[in-house]
Amino acid sequence: MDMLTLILLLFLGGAIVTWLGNKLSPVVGDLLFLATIIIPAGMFFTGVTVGEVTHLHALGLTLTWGLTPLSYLFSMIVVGLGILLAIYAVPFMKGKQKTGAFYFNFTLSVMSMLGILVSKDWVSFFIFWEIMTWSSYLMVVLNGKDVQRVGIKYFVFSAIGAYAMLMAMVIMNSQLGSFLLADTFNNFQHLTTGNQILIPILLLVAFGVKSAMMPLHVWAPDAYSNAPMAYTGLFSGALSKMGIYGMVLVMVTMINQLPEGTLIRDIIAWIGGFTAAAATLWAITQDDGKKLLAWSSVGQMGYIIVGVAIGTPLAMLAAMFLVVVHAMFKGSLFMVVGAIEKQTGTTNFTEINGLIRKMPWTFISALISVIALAGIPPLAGFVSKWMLYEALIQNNNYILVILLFFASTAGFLYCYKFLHGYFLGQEEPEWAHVKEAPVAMVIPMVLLALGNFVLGTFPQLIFKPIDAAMQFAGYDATGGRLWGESVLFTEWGDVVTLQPILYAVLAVFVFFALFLWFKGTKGTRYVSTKDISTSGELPKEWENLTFKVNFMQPFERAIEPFLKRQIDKYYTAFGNGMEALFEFTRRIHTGNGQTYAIYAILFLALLLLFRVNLFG
Amino acid sequence: MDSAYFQYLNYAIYGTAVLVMLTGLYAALVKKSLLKIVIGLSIVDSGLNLLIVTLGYLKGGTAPIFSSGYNGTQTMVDPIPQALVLTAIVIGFGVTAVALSLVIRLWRHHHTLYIDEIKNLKW
Amino acid sequence: MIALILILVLLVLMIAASVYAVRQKDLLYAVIATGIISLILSILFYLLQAPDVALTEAAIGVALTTIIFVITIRNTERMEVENDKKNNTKSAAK
Amino acid sequence: MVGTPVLFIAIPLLAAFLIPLIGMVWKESVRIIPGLVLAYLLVLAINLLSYVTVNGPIVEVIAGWAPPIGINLVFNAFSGFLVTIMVFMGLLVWLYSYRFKSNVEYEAARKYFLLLMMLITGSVGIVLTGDIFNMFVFIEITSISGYALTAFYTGRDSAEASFKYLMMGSIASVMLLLAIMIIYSQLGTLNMADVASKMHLMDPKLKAVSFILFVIALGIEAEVFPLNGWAPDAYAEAPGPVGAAFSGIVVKAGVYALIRYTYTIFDLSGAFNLLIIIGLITLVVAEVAAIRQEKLKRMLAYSSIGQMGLVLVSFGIGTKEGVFAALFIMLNHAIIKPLLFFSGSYLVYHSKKKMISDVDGIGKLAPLTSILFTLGAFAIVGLPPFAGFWSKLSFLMAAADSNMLLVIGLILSVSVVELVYYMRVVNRIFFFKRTTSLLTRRPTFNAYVVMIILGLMILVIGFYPDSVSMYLHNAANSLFDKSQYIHSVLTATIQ
Amino acid sequence: MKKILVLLLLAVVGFYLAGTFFDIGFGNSHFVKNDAIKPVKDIYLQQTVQELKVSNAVTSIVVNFRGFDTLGEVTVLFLSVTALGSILYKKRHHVGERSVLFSASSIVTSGSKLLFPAIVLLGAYVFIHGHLSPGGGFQGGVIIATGFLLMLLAYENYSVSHNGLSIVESLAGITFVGVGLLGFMNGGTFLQNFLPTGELNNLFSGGIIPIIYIAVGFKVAAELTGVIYTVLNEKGEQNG
Repeated sequence: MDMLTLILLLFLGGAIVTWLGNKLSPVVGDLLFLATIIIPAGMFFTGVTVGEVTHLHALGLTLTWGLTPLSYLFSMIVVGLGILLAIYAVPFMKGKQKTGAFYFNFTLSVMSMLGILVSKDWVSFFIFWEIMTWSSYLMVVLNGKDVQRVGIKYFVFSAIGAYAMLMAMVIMNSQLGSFLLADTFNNFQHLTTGNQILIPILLLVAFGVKSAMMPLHVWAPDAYSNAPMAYTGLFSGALSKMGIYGMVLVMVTMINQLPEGTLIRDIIAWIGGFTAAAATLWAITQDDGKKLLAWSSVGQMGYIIVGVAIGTPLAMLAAMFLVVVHAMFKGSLFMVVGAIEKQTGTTNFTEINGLIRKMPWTFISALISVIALAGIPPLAGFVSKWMLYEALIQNNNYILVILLFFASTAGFLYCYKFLHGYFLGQEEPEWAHVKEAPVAMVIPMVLLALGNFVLGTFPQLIFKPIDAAMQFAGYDATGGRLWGESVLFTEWGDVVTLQPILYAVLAVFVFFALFLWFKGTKGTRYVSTKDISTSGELPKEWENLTFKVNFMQPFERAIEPFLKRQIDKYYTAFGNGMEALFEFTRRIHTGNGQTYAIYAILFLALLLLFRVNLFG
Repeated sequence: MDSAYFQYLNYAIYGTAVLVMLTGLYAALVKKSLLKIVIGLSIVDSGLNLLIVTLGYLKGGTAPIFSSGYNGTQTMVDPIPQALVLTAIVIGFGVTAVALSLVIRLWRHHHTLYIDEIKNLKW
Repeated sequence: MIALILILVLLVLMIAASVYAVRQKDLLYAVIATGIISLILSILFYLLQAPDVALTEAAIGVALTTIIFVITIRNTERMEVENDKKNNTKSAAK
Repeated sequence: MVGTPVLFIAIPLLAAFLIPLIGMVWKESVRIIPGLVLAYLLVLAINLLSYVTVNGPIVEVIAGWAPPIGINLVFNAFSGFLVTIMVFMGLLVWLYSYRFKSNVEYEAARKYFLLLMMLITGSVGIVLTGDIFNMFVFIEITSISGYALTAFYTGRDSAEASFKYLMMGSIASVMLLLAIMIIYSQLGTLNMADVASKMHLMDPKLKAVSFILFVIALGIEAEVFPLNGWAPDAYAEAPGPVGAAFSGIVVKAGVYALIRYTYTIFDLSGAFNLLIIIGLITLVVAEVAAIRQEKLKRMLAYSSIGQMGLVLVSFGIGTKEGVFAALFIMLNHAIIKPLLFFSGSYLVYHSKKKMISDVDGIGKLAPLTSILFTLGAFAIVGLPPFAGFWSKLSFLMAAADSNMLLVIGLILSVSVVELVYYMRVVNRIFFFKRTTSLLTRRPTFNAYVVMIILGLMILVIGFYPDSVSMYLHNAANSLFDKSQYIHSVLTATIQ
Repeated sequence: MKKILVLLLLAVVGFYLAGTFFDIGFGNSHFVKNDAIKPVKDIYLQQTVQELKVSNAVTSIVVNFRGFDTLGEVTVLFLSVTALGSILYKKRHHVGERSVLFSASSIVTSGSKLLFPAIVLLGAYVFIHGHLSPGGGFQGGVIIATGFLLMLLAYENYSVSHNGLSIVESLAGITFVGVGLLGFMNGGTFLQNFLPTGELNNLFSGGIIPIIYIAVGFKVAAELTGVIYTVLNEKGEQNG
């Protein structure tokens, strides 16, 4: 048995063993879980080399597995995030319900994502895609909060995507006689014109669902915020990237061969831009940290989609970079929210204040990641966004640049809201008991945050894999020409222009820290935030009078017409309409036996009448 | 009987059989009483049996019995449909008995044979 | 010739009996009409050179089917209900 | 070769006649003997199937008159495959219902197991027989046992369901006899192979009429849409194991008959389009009705009807791949749907109205049963890596090869609906708060055994589909090879 | 409204069915004209005399050529008895208390007592001579059953033992299948004749056919009696 199969089987068996062991005793479950994630991951890093290929046979089909440079990039994200979140998850899930199910689905998700990345034919691609779907679905509904709405919404959209992919792949198989990704991509011209339009659209729908592209994004915010925080990091960090992976494949192969390619690219790019902008606006209006982060991940996906869709070398580079970086900072941010939820029991801004002193490490990682998210130098987000703008300008998409720039500027608002909401402000007595999160939860998030810092300063650390990936994707990346196209980098990997920024920002930080240290909080006077007796009213205790209620009220009033029109409503209306139609249809079976007999005679009469048309 | 009449008989017998079947079917489809429905079904069976036996009849054929008065010449009617009808009659009786027992059961529970009131299972 | 006329008469009778059985509100009479149908049927079978079938039809159709129908009617109700005026009586019975 | 096909009919009948005698002296025998018989039949079926795969179909002559004179039984790769499934499922159903209801009186137990055995025997006979009228007799045997089993519980609704089933069933038998007699009057024979070989001599008008009558009659057995009003009631009101037997065994027999007439006996080109049309209508209406159900077993019943519609569509494609896919779907459905019925009827065991809402949060109380139900649900909607996926994939490939894009799109969108209602139930089982105060009944040991066997089969087929593909291929080929069927029957002699 | 629809449908169906059978024609089966078709019935008729030495062709078909159908048929009756039992099953049997159709006068009772043996004898004769003359197992069995029906109607507390009935029908059924299996054992096929077929129009002729038909006769008699008895014992609540 070769390495890949062994690794996947280890994940699979480990999932089941973990589930059983957790039934035995929680400690055993935890240990087994860590072992299940870390051992195959280590084997993956050490044992698997790019290019080796495995063949399996089923029903006369050949399943081909192997690692390409492109998928290697993504698989690094998956495995890295997987390990860190696994370490984080053990204390997070302690004392919670359904721990065994959590471990099971977590492992299966990691397994299926690796499977997607290594599969070289559509059948195994689809198999792992579906395993990923249902394992993540079980995660989404795990906490039992309005599962029928959120969970079913997620599953329906995923199913639509998956079945679109299934249809595309069977059509390709019947036309081209092969399920291999490579064959279907290379022989794409041999398809009929109709299929040449149909298949990319189907595939884009399939991948657009997973990557939360408008208007297929409605599942994402609810699903992200409903899943356990220890999983959401993986969910938005790695799992949604599978959509991006597929989209990259489609873009660089099929769309390139289409005469209408540029049109499709523009459409997708605009959709991505809108996704970014709208999701940012939504994120601003959220009062719950989970929801805020969820919307912001949708927005970030929008950026990546724009990059992928534009598809110039620089844009693709920016997209790839953002993929890696987004995994890092969004992972750590979700971990932060998870830690806060674990320690305080709520994630609502209006209830929590000033955890800065209580949870300093959490605060630091949150700070760094938020800065990265906002795209402020010297952190990694800045690099990617800069390159994206640059690529757009080179491509003369000025309007799109303006849109994205508006989006990221508005992004500052929710970034600030996030920081302020949890950490700043003065602390309430009810949070006096709050402690810093356990070490096992702190370390992964801090590591990820520092990762942002490092990548922002020394991007060349991940140039090599990205370079290989893009070379595989058909871009000429010899001698770092891609990087040369950006003014940020003079030539291959050397990042001189970034270090002054780094020093400057560091200086600002140090100064700020010293200021806090010396001036500190002396002279500030503490009043209860709920004391408005000065205005002569006595508050009732159930009124939440924190100033964070309606934090951004004027802004929200400004964008109200936009908020009113949310796509979710239309989908819901459609769903209800369908259910009503179904309800009407099933009344055909009136409980009366005679009616059924009449149906039979009716059917007979019809067949007899149309005998000639049927049988000639 | 000479063949002129056979044309009439052709229409008469087949027509009657089909008509009887349709009458029974009408009862089964329209009448509201469960018993009436069962009666209709048994009438359909009668018509069907007539149809089948008629199909087996041969012009001038004798009964398919090689009795002592049988010289090898005269033609016999087709015995197979008769055998099939034999089976069909017995099976029909069994089904009718089951149907009637079901009617009794339904009466026991509903105290009516009005079929529109026996619609607990719907949709 | 005689056989022909006999057959025609029997057919007419058969149709009449079936129509009567369907239209008759009193189920007992309807059942008897079905018995008559079976009787005519067995005679027809005999005329159609099928003595075995005639015997079976006579025995089963005329005797047994009729009798179990009668027993069932005895156990349930004799008159056919055409509209659900039985609703209230049913609720009374329950 | 050990034994011959006729034993599939003779042994159960002998046992059925013996049971009352033995039951007088040894009461437990009425439960045990049917099980022994079914076990023996399973062994027989496996032996014969392996024999057939090596050296060609077995044609058994009965009463010493070689076809087309006498009646004959045909055990080829196709019918043998189905018979093996049926007998296997029958054995599982017997094992499951061995102590399904505690404190059942002797009389009731005797009748139940007797009728169950005859139900399975009738279905097997439908599949095995090579004679049109004989098939009618077996259909009647199956139907009467079906009526009785549907009305087995002494509640009021079971009798109602059974009466509906009986009305449709008697209409079906009338149509069937009419069609048989039309064919006989034209071709002078009742043997399937003989009829098939002489079919070209038949007047096309009469041919079409008789085929239409066959479609109506067998469509009622195979639960084709406008004719399947009885099915949900019967499934829902019959005892749980019987519902499983209906969806796992009886429907298969009906579909087999329909397919046998379409493929082998008649040579009508339009028949395949008809199959596709009615299959699609059946599928859509059934799934659409299933999503709005409040009762668990009704939902399962509608979903099983929908699967049968899918099978008909797949047969209607008319290519060898289509037949392969259809058989694969039938196999999976025969494995999965009984699992759903078995576990489901324990999930709602103590509730009176068997509502879906009664399973809320039962996952904690009855974990193993719930997980098995979930496994079945995932498998039937075709999620990999479970059994249902491969059949769905092979069906889609077959449909795409004869590029029916609209059919593919329709079926995929319908299976989204299917997914929704199964997932709703799974959510209720695991992620809802327990609202009702109903007790849960712990399944008996043999029920556990049965359900776990089925679950393992789902996993095995899911991970290693080649384990069954050979039999499916042989079956598909033997259904397609019409001339070989006719030849093998008409040249049959007394072994 | 519904009636009109149904009448319309029935008109369509009837039109096509009647047309079909008018085409087939009466008194001359279609296949007789077509030479390419060699109808099976000719072989049956000729083999009936030559091989089986049975004078009643219908009997030979029902019992031998298509004996398998007959086996299924008696199974159907057997099943319908069982079905009746399980459908009308009640926890508490009130035996003897039976729905009385009419209170029989002494003439009827004594007359039926006289008639009963005659009827049973007639039935026995019919199914013993099934292979010679019209009639056979079914007819004889039905006649015997009518005899029991007569007794059941005449005497309110005349009861038939369930066990007796089930023993009889079981033995008869076992005989049928057993004879079939015997033919199977003797190197032949299921239900194949393995006895010497005597002379035509002779009581002891036709090999296994009389045996099977007698078994069928007993079985049918027992089953039909069982049906009537079960339905009679079902005393439903009278109306009002």
